[in-house]
Amino acid sequence: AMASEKGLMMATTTSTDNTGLLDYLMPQFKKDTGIAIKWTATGTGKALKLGQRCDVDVLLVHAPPAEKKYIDAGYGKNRREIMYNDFVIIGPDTDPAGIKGKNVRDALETIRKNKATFVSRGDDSGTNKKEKLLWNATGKPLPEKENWYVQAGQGMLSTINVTEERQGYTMTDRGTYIKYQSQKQDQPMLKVLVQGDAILLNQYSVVGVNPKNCPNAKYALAMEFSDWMAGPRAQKLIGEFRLLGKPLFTPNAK
Amino acid sequence: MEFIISGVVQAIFLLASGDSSTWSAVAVTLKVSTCSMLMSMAAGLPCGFLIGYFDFRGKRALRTVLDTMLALPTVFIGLLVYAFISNQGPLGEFNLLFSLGGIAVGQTLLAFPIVTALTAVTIEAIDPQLKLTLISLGAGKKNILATCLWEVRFGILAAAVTAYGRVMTEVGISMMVGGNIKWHTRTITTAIALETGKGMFANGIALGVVLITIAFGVNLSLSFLRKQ
Amino acid sequence: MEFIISGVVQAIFLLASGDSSTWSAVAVTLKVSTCSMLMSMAAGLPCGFLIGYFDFRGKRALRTVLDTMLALPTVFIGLLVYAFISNQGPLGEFNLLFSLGGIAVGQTLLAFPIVTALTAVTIEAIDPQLKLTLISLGAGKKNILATCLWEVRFGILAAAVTAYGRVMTEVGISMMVGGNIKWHTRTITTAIALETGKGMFANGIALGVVLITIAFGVNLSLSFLRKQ
Amino acid sequence: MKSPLAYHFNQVEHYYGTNKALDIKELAIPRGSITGIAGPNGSGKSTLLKLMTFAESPRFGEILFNGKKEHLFSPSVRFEISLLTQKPYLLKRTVFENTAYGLKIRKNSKDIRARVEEALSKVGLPFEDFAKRRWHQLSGGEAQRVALAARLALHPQVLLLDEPTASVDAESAARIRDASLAARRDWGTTLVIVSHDPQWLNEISDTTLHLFEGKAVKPGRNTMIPGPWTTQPNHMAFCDLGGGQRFFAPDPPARDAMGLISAHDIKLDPPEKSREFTNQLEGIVTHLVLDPKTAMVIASIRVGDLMVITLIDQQTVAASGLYPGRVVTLFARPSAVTWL
Amino acid sequence: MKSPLAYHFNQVEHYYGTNKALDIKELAIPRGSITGIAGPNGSGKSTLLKLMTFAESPRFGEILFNGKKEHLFSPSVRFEISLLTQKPYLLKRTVFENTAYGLKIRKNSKDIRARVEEALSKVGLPFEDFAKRRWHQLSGGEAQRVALAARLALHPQVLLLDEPTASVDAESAARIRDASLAARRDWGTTLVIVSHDPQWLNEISDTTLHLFEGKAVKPGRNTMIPGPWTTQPNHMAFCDLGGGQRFFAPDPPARDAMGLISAHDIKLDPPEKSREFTNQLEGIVTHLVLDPKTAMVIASIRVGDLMVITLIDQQTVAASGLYPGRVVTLFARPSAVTWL
Ligand SMILES: Nc1ncnc2c1ncn2[C@@H]1O[C@H](COP(=O)(O)OP(=O)(O)OP(=O)(O)O)[C@@H](O)[C@H]1O
Ligand SMILES: Nc1ncnc2c1ncn2[C@@H]1O[C@H](COP(=O)(O)OP(=O)(O)OP(=O)(O)O)[C@@H](O)[C@H]1O
Ligand SMILES: [Mg+2]
Ligand SMILES: [Mg+2]
Repeated sequence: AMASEKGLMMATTTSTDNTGLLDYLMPQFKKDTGIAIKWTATGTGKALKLGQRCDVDVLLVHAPPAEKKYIDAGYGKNRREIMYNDFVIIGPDTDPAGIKGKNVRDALETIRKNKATFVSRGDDSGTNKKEKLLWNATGKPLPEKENWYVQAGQGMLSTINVTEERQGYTMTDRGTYIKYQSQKQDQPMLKVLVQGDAILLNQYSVVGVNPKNCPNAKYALAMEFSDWMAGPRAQKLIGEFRLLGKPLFTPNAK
Repeated sequence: MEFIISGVVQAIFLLASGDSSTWSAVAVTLKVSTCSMLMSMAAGLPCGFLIGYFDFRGKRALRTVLDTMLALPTVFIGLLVYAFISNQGPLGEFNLLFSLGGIAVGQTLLAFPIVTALTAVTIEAIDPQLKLTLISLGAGKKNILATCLWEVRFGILAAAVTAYGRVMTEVGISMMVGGNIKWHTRTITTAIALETGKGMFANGIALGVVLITIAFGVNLSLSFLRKQ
Repeated sequence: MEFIISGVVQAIFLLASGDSSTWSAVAVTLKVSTCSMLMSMAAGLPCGFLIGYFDFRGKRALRTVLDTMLALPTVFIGLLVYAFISNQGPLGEFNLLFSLGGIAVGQTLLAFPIVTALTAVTIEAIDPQLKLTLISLGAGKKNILATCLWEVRFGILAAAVTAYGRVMTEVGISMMVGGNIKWHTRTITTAIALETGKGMFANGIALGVVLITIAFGVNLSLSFLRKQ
Repeated sequence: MKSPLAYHFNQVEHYYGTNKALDIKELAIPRGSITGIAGPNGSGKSTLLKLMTFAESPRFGEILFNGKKEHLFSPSVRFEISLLTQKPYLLKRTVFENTAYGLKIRKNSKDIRARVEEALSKVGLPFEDFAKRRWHQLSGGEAQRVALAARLALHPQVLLLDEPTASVDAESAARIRDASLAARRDWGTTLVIVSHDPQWLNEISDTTLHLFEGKAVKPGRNTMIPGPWTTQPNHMAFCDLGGGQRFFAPDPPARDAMGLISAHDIKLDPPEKSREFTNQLEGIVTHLVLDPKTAMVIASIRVGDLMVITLIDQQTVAASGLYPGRVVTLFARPSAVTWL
Repeated sequence: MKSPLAYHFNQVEHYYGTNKALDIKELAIPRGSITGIAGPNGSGKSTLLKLMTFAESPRFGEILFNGKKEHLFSPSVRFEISLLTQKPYLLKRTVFENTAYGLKIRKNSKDIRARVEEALSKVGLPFEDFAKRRWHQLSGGEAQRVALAARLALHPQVLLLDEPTASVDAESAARIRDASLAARRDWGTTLVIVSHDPQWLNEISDTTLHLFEGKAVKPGRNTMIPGPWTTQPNHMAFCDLGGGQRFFAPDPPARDAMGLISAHDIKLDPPEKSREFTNQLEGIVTHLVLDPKTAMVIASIRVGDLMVITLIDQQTVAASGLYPGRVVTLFARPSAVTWL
């Protein structure tokens, strides 16, 4: 990737960057290790692709099944779980379909039955992958072509905006929801209706780029990064990170 | 490299097989860009003509402003339009957000300065004799407008084609105002952005080739206008 | 609506306070766009001149291809350039990926057809007498090129300004090739895209205003060229 | 009741920037007349015609058309006044479309083809050969004539022609003359024609207005004596004509004043004895041209560097055995000189 | 050794599309000569000049310049041949810059100002008044003269002028004549000049080439009789001249053939008795013009619609009491007619 000696190039998902976590964390990493890290924030799909094509050295992503496939294909190596936050299903306060308090499976069933508007990111991002997983867990096919199933093909916040305009439901990561909430001066039109299900966990991991696939990749530095992220100092910092006063990520490195 | 080749192959496949989501995006792109080109030409040609034909105080300043408008980022235009047509905006009741109409409005704003600025400079380059010639043959104001534009039709065509290229390829407005909603407001360019974001580079290339094929078709059918 | 106002206020603040990340993006934008404009003008003016000045077989076909190239989506160009300069691409060893040079290459590809097509149509509109006049005054090939371009300098200026607007505002190439890396390859437009993606619409507007201010400054300093 | 005057100029002045291009105290052009406009380059001829189309307004003064103040785009101006500009512009279309343009604007679409054919034949361009040619497939003179045909096709009330015969061959010049005369006869057209060919202009026009530096020179045939004038103590100034000859005139207003002397004041025979001093000039006859209207002979006589013009009747030419190449002596009273 | 011929045309034909515009079997233009080119509109004059600049190559045949085959951009063509086009184009700059353009290209930068001043004064434009004007601030004739000045400033070896006096006043026309003669005298320039003003052209040129439909007409002063010809059983055809007069000629090649008769073959006195039939035509003298070079008088006589040209010496004019307006009888042998 980059020419500099101790430079590390990372591809990450937009959520880590958009929440400001990296801007908070990375100067510390530099200070501790002397490694200059640069990152490009993209969709999970593109991030994985950049790693597969050896354009970056390390990934910070949140799509465990895709990551596993990726490693099995020989593109990635040494996946390490770092932290998680969770997904929630949000919808209008009035909750026309009546999903509030239900578990994920029932909630989605209810939406499907009522043909209530559901906005999907539809961009194959980590979040989108998770959402598709949830639909699959209901045992019925993805409502790809249903009129009420809106595929926005955009980032999370834009998708929430679409949902608000359409008075529909959507699934979002909590970080973005907090941002949305604060933008609406804590009086958001969309409220959290479903949360806390184990299936809603959103696991972030660091994956190294496999040096077998990419001999030029700085695997050693990538591992240094991975170690640091999993280390006590970074874990503590992650735990302390607040967005608008609310904790966002729960460190869970083993 | 390999994804370019597979992208091109796939483009042929997409077009030939009549892949419905691709064709939906093609239809949306054509609908919206046609609409916004018509609107921006209808407004831009007369404005450009007036600026190019007449000398007036502040003309140079106006030209500078117009040239600056050529550098309006599409996301910016998208945000502006969004501000007006979102539910909380002053034009919220027209339900333009996430609709083709909304995108067309934004793209019109995008194309208008291009059409206007290029028309103005083309009209300005007209032989000063033409003005007096037309008057002396009895041309009225509308005749003068029409004949001048026709005299420089190649320049106008270039303005239109440039604006069309801009409109066809923009992402910011379609994304922000249209919302990239599959089957509804997903254009080819937002689809390319989406595929690329997913890491499906070959798909992106394929859709790009589709777009270029359309543009080529449009330009081919315009090229008869270029006959001397 | 309210975010527009707060965006404008913030823009003034950003520019006045010398916000370092903003100024970094401004510097990147100026560097890259200047570089790509210089390259595309250097290549596009002579090409446009040749196409406009001479009559040759296949001219109309070439023009159609050129017009089609005006409709190359920036993401598509970004993908193409990426394919060549990524580590697995044929030019991987030049380390152009995620660098300003890579962006400049892509933007040059973007601006070149605009400069060429508009130059060609402007040159074509030149009074056919000019050709013979220049020859009869002893102009050589280079003199003819230079004098013809100077004769239609307003048209050339318009071509340059249009291309500049396109280059300044493009996102696809900067994003794909540059990677939107803060302090390094983040341009104003990719920053706008980022802020907008985060839902920070006011920030997006603010950066848009910054970009427009720069464009205005550039155009203002060019507007003296428009003096008759 | 329509005014008998097509145009009436009243204290008209026109400027380009600060440069006065035209200064006409009064000018009356009757309907159905043919007015020739002559004068050196830059004397304001084209400017005068432009003002007559109302495409521009004079900085000062007023121009009445048919007795009324008029403005551009008023129907009587638009459809009735047609100007052939000095450098005619052809639309980027065929010859037919160029000629038919004004007719189409007038929604006068039934006999367009016949009118175009008529107009083209008037300027000597066969319809079959030329109608389908494109604007750039014409020689200089052909283009000029197409432009004229486009005006003739309109049958306008007023036809303003700015050098219609420049770069046109002699045969076509004659055709253009005939077409102009026919326009007056058949449609009652008022014509104003600028030309640098004095003979051609004289053949065609009822009167000729001579312009000089934007001002109208007194009508009739005049010889211009450009100075510079050397003033003598006796209030008599002289201008060197070259070849040792001098032309004397009293009190020039300026060193570079332009003196004017009418052709009638140049005599071939010595005047009867008078106390007044007389210029006596030797020259060579270079042209003898018949003025078909007055049946007088216009003689151009080269005196030094100056071309002196005088009018002689045919009998006198015959009697005095004048022929081109003959050396003659001319007489002129200094007091006959007027100043511009 | 340089060829004594500036130009040599050999079987040159040039076409626009399928339309033959020029067909010159042979043409030799000596160095330092002044060649006039005359002919009706569309006869190929401008085409001829364009070929002489080598800006275009003739479809067939070859043109030698100074004895050599040449091509555009070869230095001897580029810097030595200068053409004033028929519709001169001024660069969008000042008069000074227009005039200096060619000099600057020649990197001849030390005395540019002096050269420009000289050139402008040669065409009668005072440097102070005009140098700083912009291209559009000129009258038609002034623009024409600026364009000429730009060519004169170059002191070229060959100067091709396409209607330099169109829309130029009489005084300037005289100036342009003088400048052309001076160019030959001072710089040895070869000039080729197209003009529709036969008198002006005659005054200036050594020989005049008459073109008609792209072909060179036999040199000298000729009257053209355009037909149509009505053939009679006795092989004698006639052309109606109007006013009941007919011109007879034997065997026209076509109904519309153009007949030519030299001025020398038109006589004022009846020929001695001969068996040959003689055309006898009645006409009115309209112009008597002195040819300064031969000191002969060129008489134009209107016969019906035809202008017949004949050359008479001064004595005869004086003796036979010829004057403009007089009715005369002309005689011409039918066999003197040649066909184009
Ligand atoms: N656009 C202009 N700007 C400034 N001066 C001008 C402009 N047009 C004409 N002039 C000047 O005004 C005067 C009159 O010009 P005009 O064209 O009427 O002359 P003209 O009599 O038609 O001459 P010509 O015989 O050369 O056509 C000239 O001195 C000319 O230089
Ligand atoms: N570009 C062209 N395409 C087709 N035909 C042309 C073109 N230019 C000239 N012609 C034709 O070629 C012939 C010769 O043209 P040319 O310009 O040489 O005539 P010319 O003798 O200069 O006439 P003029 O006195 O009107 O200037 C004419 O019949 C003209 O119509
Ligand atoms: Mg004029
Ligand atoms: Mg010509």
